[in-house]
Amino acid sequence: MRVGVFICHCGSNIAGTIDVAKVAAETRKIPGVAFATNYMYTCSEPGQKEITDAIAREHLDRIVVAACSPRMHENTFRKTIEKAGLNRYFLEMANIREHISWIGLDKELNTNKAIEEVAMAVSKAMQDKPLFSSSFKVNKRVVVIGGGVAGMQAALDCADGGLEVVMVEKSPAIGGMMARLDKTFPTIDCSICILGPKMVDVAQHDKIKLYAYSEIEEIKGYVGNYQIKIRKKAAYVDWTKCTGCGLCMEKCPTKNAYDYFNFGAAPTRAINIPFPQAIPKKAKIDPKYCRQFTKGKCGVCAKVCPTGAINYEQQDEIVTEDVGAIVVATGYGLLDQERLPEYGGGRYPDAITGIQYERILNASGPTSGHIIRPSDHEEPKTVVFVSCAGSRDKSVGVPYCSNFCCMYIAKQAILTKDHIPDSQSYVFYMDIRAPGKGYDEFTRRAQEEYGAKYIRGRVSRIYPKGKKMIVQGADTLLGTTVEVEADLVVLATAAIAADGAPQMAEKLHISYDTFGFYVESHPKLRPVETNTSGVFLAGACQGLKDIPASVTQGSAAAAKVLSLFSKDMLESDPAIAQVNNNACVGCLKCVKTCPFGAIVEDKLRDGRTVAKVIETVCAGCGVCTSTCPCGAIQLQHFTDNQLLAEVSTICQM
Amino acid sequence: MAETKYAYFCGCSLEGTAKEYDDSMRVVMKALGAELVEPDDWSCCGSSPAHTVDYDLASALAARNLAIVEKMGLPTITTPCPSCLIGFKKANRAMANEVFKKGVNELIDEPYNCSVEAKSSLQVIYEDIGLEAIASRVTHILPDLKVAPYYGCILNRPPELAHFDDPENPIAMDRILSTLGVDVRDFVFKTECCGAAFGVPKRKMVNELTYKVLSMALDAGANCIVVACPLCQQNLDLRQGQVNSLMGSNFNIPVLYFTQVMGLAYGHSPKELGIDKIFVSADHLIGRVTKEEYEKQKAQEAAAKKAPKAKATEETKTEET
Amino acid sequence: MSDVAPKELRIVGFLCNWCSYGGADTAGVSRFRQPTDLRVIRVPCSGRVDPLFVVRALLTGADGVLVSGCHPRDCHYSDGNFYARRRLEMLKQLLPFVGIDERRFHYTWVSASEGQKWQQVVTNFTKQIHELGPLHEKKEKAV
Amino acid sequence: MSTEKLKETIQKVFPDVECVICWQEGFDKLHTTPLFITTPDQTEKVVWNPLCVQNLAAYLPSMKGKKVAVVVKGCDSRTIVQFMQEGLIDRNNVVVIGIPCRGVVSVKKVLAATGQQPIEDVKLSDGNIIVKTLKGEKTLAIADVSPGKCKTCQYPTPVIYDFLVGEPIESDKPAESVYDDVREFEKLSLAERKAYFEKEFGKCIRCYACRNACPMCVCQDSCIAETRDPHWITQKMTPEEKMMFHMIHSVHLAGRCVECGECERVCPMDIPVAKLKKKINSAMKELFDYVPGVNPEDKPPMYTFNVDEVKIKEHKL
Repeated sequence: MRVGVFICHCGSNIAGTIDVAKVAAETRKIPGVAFATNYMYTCSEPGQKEITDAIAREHLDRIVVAACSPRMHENTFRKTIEKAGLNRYFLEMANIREHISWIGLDKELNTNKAIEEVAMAVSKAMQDKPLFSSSFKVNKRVVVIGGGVAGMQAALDCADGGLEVVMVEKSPAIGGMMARLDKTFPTIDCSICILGPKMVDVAQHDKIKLYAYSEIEEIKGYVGNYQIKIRKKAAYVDWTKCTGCGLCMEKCPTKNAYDYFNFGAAPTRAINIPFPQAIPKKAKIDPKYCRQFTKGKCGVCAKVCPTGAINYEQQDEIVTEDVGAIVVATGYGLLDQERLPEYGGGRYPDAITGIQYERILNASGPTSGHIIRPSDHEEPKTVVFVSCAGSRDKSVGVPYCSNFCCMYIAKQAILTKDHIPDSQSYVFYMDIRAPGKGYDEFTRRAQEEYGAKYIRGRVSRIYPKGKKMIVQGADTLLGTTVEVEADLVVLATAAIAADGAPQMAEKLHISYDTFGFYVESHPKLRPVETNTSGVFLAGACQGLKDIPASVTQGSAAAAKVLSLFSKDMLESDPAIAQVNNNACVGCLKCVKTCPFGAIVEDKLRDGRTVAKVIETVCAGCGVCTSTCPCGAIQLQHFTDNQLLAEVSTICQM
Repeated sequence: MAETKYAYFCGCSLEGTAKEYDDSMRVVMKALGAELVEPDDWSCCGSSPAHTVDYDLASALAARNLAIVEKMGLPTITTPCPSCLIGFKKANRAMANEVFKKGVNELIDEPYNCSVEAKSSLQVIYEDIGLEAIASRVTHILPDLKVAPYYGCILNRPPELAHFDDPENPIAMDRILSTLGVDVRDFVFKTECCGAAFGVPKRKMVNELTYKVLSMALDAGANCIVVACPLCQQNLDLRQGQVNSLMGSNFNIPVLYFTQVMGLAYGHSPKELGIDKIFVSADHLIGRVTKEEYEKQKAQEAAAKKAPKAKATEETKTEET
Repeated sequence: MSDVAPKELRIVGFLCNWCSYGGADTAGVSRFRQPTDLRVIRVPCSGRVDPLFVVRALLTGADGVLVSGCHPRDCHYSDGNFYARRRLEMLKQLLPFVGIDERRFHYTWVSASEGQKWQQVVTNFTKQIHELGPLHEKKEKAV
Repeated sequence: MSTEKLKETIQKVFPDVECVICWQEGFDKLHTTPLFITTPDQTEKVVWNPLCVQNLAAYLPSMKGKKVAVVVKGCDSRTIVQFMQEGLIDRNNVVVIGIPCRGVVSVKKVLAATGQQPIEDVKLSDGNIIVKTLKGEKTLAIADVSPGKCKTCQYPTPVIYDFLVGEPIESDKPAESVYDDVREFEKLSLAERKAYFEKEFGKCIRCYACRNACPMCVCQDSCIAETRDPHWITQKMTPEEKMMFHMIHSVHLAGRCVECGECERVCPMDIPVAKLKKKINSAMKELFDYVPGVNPEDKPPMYTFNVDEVKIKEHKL
């Protein structure tokens, strides 16, 4: 066996704290190593040529590249050696950058560690077996989870690209957060006016199948062939009959139901259609409030419904959709006011959240666009906006910036002046974060044209005094404490991960960070992919972002899906479990432990029972290999012998 | 509730200016079946000027007392004084660091092994004893009291040290008092600084701060303030005259300890509870009726309201028979 | 390597590709300084780690072994780390029985985003192993 | 004497089984060996007494597919239950003839007590065993020469059977004392434990008798102690490799060892082979409240999991 080793300087990233020449020299002493060199940028084109040339010149049959993380460049170099005629699985990488040069300063120790990591890689490489991927058919349908603006964009782009799209939306209507907004910054464009048409497109597109008021129950399968169980929640209204006339809503005697669409800015009816432009425009009953469910008698809506659509006995329904890819666009949630006791924790009716204010501003909102304070329905003259209500505050567990509050506060300040010319807005801020096209100018307009008074400092306490709300805070520019007597206080409550985000991630087998936002496969270069192939991210579920950014990501995700589906067949990863029939004793413990049910019992001609791996289903986790007592089932490329080789290399050195 | 035993550290204030807090605390704890054992030869808790000038000394002072309790074999030390409490908690936390611990232990005769937990007496009553037990002892109702519970600045803060109640909107006293049947007002200045700490150097500021707290209490519709801290009590009570003269107000609002109110509800005499020791008299507010009477009155009022309805139901009954 | 031998001890780490290996990468990208003793073996999933690898390492020269996977419920292969948790816990209890200090073996969960946590794990575990000292008397090795 | 009852039962199970596995007298009076009978008339050779130590259930997996009857003591019956849990036998093809047992005799202990002399005769009478050798007769209380497993036996009556020979009997040993020896051993210091096993396993000649006798060692010829692919262990006779072999054996039996004691019975070097497995079993009881070979419905703990493990707490550094 002739192993070739290529040690990368990565400029000074590696060479700065590792003596790469010494590593190469030491590596040459390892039995089996036929060639070892170090090169400035191994991933560069000349760097890769160096490898292909060496393979030909030195007749190398196994390659070790000591460079950055295999999570970064393994594929790059696999392609390289394949070009040179080697099996792509004859490559091993030693991660001497992320795991050595970047975390230690002691050059001597680093160099020594590098030498050993290379030796490990060599010992594993010598155990590498050629692997050949088989190809399988792709189901060219995509499911989009979440019907917000990001999800809709992804769905529309995929559908226009000719794909069948299944959209699953948790709430009764699509549109997400954007549908709730009155205007959008920095153009003061009417939000629903620009979103409405998109919503209609989604509803009417013959390639988009919409499941509203539905949730993901279970996800099975793998890229190209996912089976998705969808729970259609009972609306207690037969949507095939409901015309959305709204008569039931008018007549419903229960007027105190919580309005999820308006974030409780005002109560709604127990049976309701979330908003006038709702798509689908169908009524649903909230059994938490409906008298038919709480008291067991009422039935008004059933009486008045002209099409007899009401059905109190309706049950959840489970449907299954087969798709080849998944776009996750589950959006974000908002911090509960209760978490901000110093701001009243939701006890004071006149300290409301930004989104509630948005609904109040909105012509189709609970106050038909008239700004009035919830407590006494009077028009507020002094409105105080508190940015970072929870954001950038470790004590409430939100150390990060919520991204869009600075901008929508400026917008709301402007709108307030528009609605009530003789009003005065105050904005408490930490820093104004307006790094977008036309954004900073916008926040300036709020101050200069619309006279919003910006006070740099945090608010320490908000409390009612008579009819006023007293906002107590600091002005860090003047270095004094300030108190503002307000009629209405608007809190830019921190944006957080959508509730149930972790559970969704677990269904999808993608990772999420400590705050519940989904982790992309590379923060810079693979921002919409996840580490689970076939699952893509769009919008705020990956990290808080405003509308244009969400739309962009929606399209990006769609592009990824389209390119994935540009081939009819996908190549399977051959690094999967393989059974050695001679060694297998048929105890079938592997069948018990396989997380994917990828192993089945098989009878050989001689009547012996053995385990058999279903190649397309096996995901390559290796649980079976560590279950099998006799090592008969081996996860290819991570076989016992390969790992043992690494272990003994470390332990013997 | 089972008999429980606590090391009880009253601290210097409760031996002097806040004697009535100590008295009422002991009375109430006794009534609630909690045994308080005073450590022999206890000394300054360290929250005194010590903690502003010398961290090791402050911790040593606290540790000395904790060490005594440790030796007594009691797991918990309780103190009514939030200042002492923070002193102990700080010491415990700082001494988690072995190096620091060693340094401190060198300063005191008996080494301290950080096995004693410090709890405010309020926490003991609220959490260990619990509202149920608190309610069960009530014999009298105080119908005239409208209280604004004032927690002060350090009883629940900093949260990572205090580990008790909500740092911004604490409710322990609110719940206890309403359990006694007292009318508790929603008081937003519960934790607002009353300035006591600056009583000497910054009189003007203190007066403004105190003024705010007092007026906010009145705005809340309260006719008295209930506290759990000797310094708060002293400041809010004694300073009213001064505030009035400087701010042109005319406050005359009694400031009671929550234990005094509890004592009254448990039927103890104002004398035992040292009600006479506070400056702004509360005598006009502490009229009491026995629980039974009170319930009778309530029942009658209710009956008066229900009367006609009741008749109706009677009729239907007769029909049935 | 005799010149560094006294400074370093042998620590073997089994890291799952999707979470902990990524976490270690994140730590590297963020330049979180760590001791150099650890040698990393990349496995697809903590469920791939046969307890016997740990035993093998400890018997043949390792002074400490670290296994790290995705947080429970967040396994890339959905259940792998659930099996790992049981197997490794079993081993954790068995080792001291045969006279191997259980502190020489640690298993934990670090996600791809937890670079900081990874730094702490490596630093603290290395510290722990150094406190315990070498498990094997240094044999003469020809390099 | 229940031997007669046993014979009757065995005759009963014919003809619907192909074979009955039971005991017969061995090369001397002290030893018994397995007897496989295929017709009712062969029953006269059958014996049942405290010398019937061997766990006959161990033969079942190798006879999978055949309809067989097997005679088991309480301890042996756990093997059958474990086989069922792991799907290694087809219960419908096995007729279990259970025999309540008050404890058996450890041949090793008897030979030790009689100075390793050739056995001329053995008599068994009310709880005693009288052994005749050239050096004369010696009477030993069976309780004194019974193997360790009998001293804490919780299942004197088989946990599973189709026929029971004799009346069921209750265990008179306290359940909580089963793992006393484990706890006792754990009182030793790490160093002492290390030394102990270095000494004991140091004696190992890697004959694999313990493995071959173990009813749960399913791998048979594929045992990784002897394969190169995977190459877990070399053939070197070093302490490390010996230790490695016994760790492999124990880890592979984690949550599966039914404590039948065969491994120790057959060990030519008197190594306490079962000690590690017993430790793991105590851990399994502790962590998952699992006892191997008791309830056919149970799942072996290493082949299943709970999303929230109540007893497994995260380890801090």
